[in-house]
Amino acid sequence: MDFDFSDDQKFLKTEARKFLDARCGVAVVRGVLDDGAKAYDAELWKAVAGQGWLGVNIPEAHGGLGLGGVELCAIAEELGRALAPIPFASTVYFVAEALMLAGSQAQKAKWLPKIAAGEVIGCFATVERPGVLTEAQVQAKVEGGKLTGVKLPVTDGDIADLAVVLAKQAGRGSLYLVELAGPGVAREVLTTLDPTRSAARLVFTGATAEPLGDPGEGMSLAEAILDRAAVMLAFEQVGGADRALEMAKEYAMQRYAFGRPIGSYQAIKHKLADIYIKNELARSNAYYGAWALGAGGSQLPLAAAAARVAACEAFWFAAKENLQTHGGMGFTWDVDCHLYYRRAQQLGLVAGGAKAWKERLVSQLERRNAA
Amino acid sequence: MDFDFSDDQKFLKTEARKFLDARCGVAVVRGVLDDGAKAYDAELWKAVAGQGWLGVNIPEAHGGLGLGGVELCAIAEELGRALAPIPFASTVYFVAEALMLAGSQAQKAKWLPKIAAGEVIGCFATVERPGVLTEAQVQAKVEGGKLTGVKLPVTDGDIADLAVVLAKQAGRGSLYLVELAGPGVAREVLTTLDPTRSAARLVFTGATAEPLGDPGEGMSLAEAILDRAAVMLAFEQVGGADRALEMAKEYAMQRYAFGRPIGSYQAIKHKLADIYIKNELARSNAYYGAWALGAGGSQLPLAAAAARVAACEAFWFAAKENLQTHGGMGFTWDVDCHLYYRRAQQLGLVAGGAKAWKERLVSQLERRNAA
Amino acid sequence: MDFNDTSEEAAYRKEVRAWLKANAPRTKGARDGGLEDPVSMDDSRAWQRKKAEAGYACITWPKAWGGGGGAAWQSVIFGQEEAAFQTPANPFAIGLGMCVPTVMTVGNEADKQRFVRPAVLGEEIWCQLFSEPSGGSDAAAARTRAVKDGDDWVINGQKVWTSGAHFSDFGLLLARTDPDVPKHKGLTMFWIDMKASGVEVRPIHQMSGASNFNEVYFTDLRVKDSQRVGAVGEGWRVALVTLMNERLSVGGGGGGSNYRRLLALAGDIQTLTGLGVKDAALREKIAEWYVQAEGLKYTTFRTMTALSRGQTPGPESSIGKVVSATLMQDMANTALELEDQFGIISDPANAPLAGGFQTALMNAPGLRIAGGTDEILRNIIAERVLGLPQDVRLDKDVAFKDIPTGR
Amino acid sequence: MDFNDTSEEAAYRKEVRAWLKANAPRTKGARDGGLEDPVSMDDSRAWQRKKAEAGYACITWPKAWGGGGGAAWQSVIFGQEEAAFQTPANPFAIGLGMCVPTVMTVGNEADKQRFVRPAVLGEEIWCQLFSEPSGGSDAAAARTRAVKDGDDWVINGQKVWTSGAHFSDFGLLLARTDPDVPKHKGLTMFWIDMKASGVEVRPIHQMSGASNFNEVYFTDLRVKDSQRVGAVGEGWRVALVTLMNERLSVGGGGGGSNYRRLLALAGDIQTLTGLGVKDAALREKIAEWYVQAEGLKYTTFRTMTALSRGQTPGPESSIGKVVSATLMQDMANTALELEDQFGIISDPANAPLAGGFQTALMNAPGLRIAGGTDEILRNIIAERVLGLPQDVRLDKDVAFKDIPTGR
Repeated sequence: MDFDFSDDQKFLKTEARKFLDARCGVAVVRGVLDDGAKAYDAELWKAVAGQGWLGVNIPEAHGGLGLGGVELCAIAEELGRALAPIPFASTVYFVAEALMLAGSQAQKAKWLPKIAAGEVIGCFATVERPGVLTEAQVQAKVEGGKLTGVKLPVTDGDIADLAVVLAKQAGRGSLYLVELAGPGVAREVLTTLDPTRSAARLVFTGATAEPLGDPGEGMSLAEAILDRAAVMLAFEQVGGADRALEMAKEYAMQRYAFGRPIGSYQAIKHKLADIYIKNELARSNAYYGAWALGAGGSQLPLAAAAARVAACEAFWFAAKENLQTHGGMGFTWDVDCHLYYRRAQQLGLVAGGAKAWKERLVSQLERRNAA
Repeated sequence: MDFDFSDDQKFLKTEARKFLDARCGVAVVRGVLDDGAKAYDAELWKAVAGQGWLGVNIPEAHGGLGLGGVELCAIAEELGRALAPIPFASTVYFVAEALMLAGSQAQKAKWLPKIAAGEVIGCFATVERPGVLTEAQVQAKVEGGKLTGVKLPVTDGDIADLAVVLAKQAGRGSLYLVELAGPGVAREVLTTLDPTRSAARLVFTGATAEPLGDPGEGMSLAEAILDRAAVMLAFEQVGGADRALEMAKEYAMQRYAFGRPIGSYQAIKHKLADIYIKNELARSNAYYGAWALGAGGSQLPLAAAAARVAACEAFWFAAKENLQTHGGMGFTWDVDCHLYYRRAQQLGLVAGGAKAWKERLVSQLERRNAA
Repeated sequence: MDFNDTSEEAAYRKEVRAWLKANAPRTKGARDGGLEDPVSMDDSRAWQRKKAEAGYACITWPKAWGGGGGAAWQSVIFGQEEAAFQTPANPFAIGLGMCVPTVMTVGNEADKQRFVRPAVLGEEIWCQLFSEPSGGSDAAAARTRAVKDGDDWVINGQKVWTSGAHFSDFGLLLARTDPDVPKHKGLTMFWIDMKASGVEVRPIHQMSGASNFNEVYFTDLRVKDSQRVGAVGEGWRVALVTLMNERLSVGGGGGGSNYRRLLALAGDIQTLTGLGVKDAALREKIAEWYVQAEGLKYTTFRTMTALSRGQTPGPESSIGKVVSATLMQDMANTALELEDQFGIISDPANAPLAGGFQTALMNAPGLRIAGGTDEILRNIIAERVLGLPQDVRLDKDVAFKDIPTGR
Repeated sequence: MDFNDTSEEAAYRKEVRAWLKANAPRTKGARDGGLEDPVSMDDSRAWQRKKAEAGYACITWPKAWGGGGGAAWQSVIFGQEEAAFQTPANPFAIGLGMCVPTVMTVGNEADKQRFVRPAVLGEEIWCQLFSEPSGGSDAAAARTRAVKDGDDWVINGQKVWTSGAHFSDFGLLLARTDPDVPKHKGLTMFWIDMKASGVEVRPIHQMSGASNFNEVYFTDLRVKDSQRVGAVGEGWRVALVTLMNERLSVGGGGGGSNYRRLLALAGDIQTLTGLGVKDAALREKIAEWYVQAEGLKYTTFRTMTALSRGQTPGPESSIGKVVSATLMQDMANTALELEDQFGIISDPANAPLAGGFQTALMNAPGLRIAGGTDEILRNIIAERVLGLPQDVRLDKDVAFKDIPTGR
């Protein structure tokens, strides 16, 4: 039994926090929020690449540090806490993991070193319309190696170099690698609830598409990628939720009403206790997800669903009740509460909403019980 | 717009409260709770009959007062508040209403005067197994005027003289009147969560059954009866929820902790405010149900569902949080909190649980939107 | 229990409906335009004057003051009927709902003569200057100082959360005239000219992008002693008159977020197990929200019934905002979960139902706070409706300047 | 992140499992029998002695006192393994978990020599006499009086919520020795002989029908000054030692109510739209409860990891009961709603799953209250874990007899 980060992992996490405290203060986040033309903070992205974080879970043979999924989770928690406005999740949790899961040797050799070095930004393009991702939803198709169709929203689709796209070939969902600088690709930036993370509509009109993984396996590969990403995103959510609780606590200690700190009133105390409870439940479920990620066994789908359901609930609750604790200041633009409120939605939706994950969780539970 | 009880109805309600304060104190309720052999309080039942309440909504031609459904609702609220341990709902909301809805002139003439006079106790026997009442669930059947089958739980089935039974004839659900004193009827008392209201298993082995309403219309008649009963039960629930709130408030004012009344702490204040909010929402929905009852139009199914959903939520919440407000005393046998906790479950289940009524509500909403 | 109008009500409703049909500028501007829309100000003034001249503005006020000389139930019926028409934004609500009634109750004869009629006619607009940065839920903690200087008072300080300050002509200002006595005793009320030098209005940028509120700064603002509303030191009692009116006027309102729209959305969206509208989890939530929303609606009918019967409405009207604000936030969040990844898109051109649920999600936090937070409203229900004892107060019997502020 | 045992843990677990296999009385009595079952008392004592002799009772206590001389992680592993066997009810938990450790920390040498070993061996049972009718959540409000009379103390008063009082040999009693000083300063701790005259035990009839608790009355109970545990007036500090141990030992436990049983129930029951187990509303609730229940389980693994690493567990262990009690109540209510009309039947012979959810519904209110109410536990999390300021206290700097009690 060793159910916590190891000392080395804790050191990595502490260093990551120091680094982000210095390089990713709220001014950096607001720099992206307030500048409509700025999709991410390029300087931070470069610095993060310089730290080697993009390759934490990429084998050394492919230019990464080869540390592992748990180390990536440790970093994810800190990125979530800092609301880092960079395409980390798209590039690392989705595209790099997709390549490691399904890529050919040649594909891995071509792309992973570039990802680890920060030379390539990735995006994961699956959905096309409102509602959960199902194979039936997919209209995009590939014929003769050319992709036609529309994907939205695609997180970081406006800035990505490389997309993993779910499309149909001969009626069966398959994954493809598409270089977005090539011909037959048009992009349009979307207005979203969280301007600190960009999203786009991608329109493909005969773009060159290279199969990733076995044809016809696209949907199950996409689900496997989502399982892995869900765990890493859960750590980002836990990090964000923890910071929201800290903000609420700091404000409740220094804000006075009727002659005493609002943190001495039970309405605020119990609200913050409830945030704490949800955060700890989310953290414990995320830890289990991290273990399942490393253990590589059949536990992952259930563990990932539990991590995601708990994390979505925790961050949303922490974000909205932190804002509420701030009272009138909370809903002003200048106070940071809404940054967490926005990011809670972004992280809560980017790998599919909690509602769908609850259904996935119970399906997995039934499968386990039947086994 | 006149969305409240009228002055006459308020007078009736005030008189009912006075009467029940005098005749149905908690000692009467506990008399039934503590005596396993006592299914109801026969003395109170007689007194209630003497008040004419059993016939409030029965036409004068059939021995009732012919006042109306709203007047019955006013009395129901007071009965719920007093936790009256009598077979009022079974006899009046279910059987008398069933007779008025579907009975032949002869059936009405035979039974309604006896019900109004308190000479006959009724029961409504529909379900046979766990889960919602559906036509498919019904195994009981009538052949050649003889009923065979098992019904449970049947509220007041152990003490009733007359049952309205849902059974199948030629595969189609139909309602029947069955005199329980006749041959072919066996009864067994069931242990339930609320011993202040009795319930039984009824076993029919060739009991004489007389059709009530058109054959094959049993299921839709049962639903129409449930709609009417749901509104009246909602008033019982609102009455119970109001009393639970009062109990919580009284205790919170007189109980001191750490040198001041617990009612001065926000945890208790906000809990009681939440009970109040739910109670008022339930009351408003119940009023609308009472209006729909009288208006007799197509609004009733939706109005009844809304009244029931709001009332189930309000009474359950008030009952459990009143108990919680009482702390350690709350879960002792000697303090009355558990009487309301039990009755909240009894009323919340007797006409089917809130879950099923939520589905009925939305179905009705869709029907209305489509119209 | 009757939803139908009495004959008297029906007659009034018929008259109102006919008048509205003939007079309401139904093609101009949307009712949802918001206070800050400058384009509609002329339309707003014109509509207000038209109503006033017909006796439909301030229906319950005496005719002598420009009102309609009518009953409360008439006011409710007019409001119901007017809601069916597209009318301009209403920038007069705070003045006519709170400030001017305070002047009418507490002010001197000259002020009443001067201010009431122009306000009814829509010629002059008022704002309410109570809240301060350090005060929050505690309006009596006002620190804005008014210091006597000869016959005048000199005012310095800052107010916040002031709706409509940028287009208001006058403001009702709560100021501290004596910091050496307990909090509630050292306050005095004034009316001020919002266009005077010494008054600076700065809009507050909200998280939703809108600016419905302002900060207002006072720098050596000089007001005459005749601008005092009520006696020196009586400011809190005067404020209570204003706030009492506020509680009656703050309504519910779910914005772009209601169960009908959610049903419509769910009819178009797939879940993992089928069409959204067939999903039991969503259906149960819709049922729960339906009984809340309808419960609030029927509760206002109970209030209206009390008014029609000439009674004072019961405390049940206090539950509106605390229910509807959370309902709006929960429903919006559920709608976005149903939209799944697509839910993040807020652009009306791409988002389902023109992004109504996304807008609701961003507006809901403000609704849970403005006009009394969820927590303060529950305190009010517990104390004023249920009669539970006040929390321990450390700010009651000490000089205002000695109340702990944490600074 | 590793769920697997270290080699050291694995070795210990193997040893424990072998010993349990050879020694656990697996066919006797159900573990759920409850404290009050007199039939199992002999079995309980025998099992405790067997464990003590093998070093598996009080594993972390020194061998010199009859303990196992082991580490905290060994204690956790033994508990996990023992849970897999059918062992007799454990009436020693309160004594060994709270009372005797207090004697070991605060008591005099003679008391330690006298009491520790017999308690470890299961020969003597202890109960804790802190709560009083007027005290509730406030243990320091004890009114039971101890008055000095020569070399003795004479005790009068009443305790309540005393688990196991009727079969206990000794009790740890918190009494007021000075009502003229502030609340926390006038208390003194004693051990008492529960069989002495002057002690009367009356069972409390709970709403569930069970009697897990007692009232204990003291009438001129005479105890020697040598029965004092700690100094006169130091009772609250001694009580804190006991309560600290209580917080570590109060666990979660959902009883007959868990998501596996709910899934099983739902597989047998029809809703209006199909089989219960296919109902999205129920499935989403199961998912939410699953992450709560698993979250609590993994949180205990985090605690165990800290113990294994020789660290002090973090504050996360404080969330157990507040989550599990409400979970139990909500789940039971949902199960009954699913059973619909049938849900009212509580008779195990007729109710689905032997009425487990009905039992849970009646036990849940007690779980939300006993050992700290939901409200008190949230206070504790807010103050001790998050460091938020205490509420205003009116009972701190006044003589105990002058604290308002409302009487």
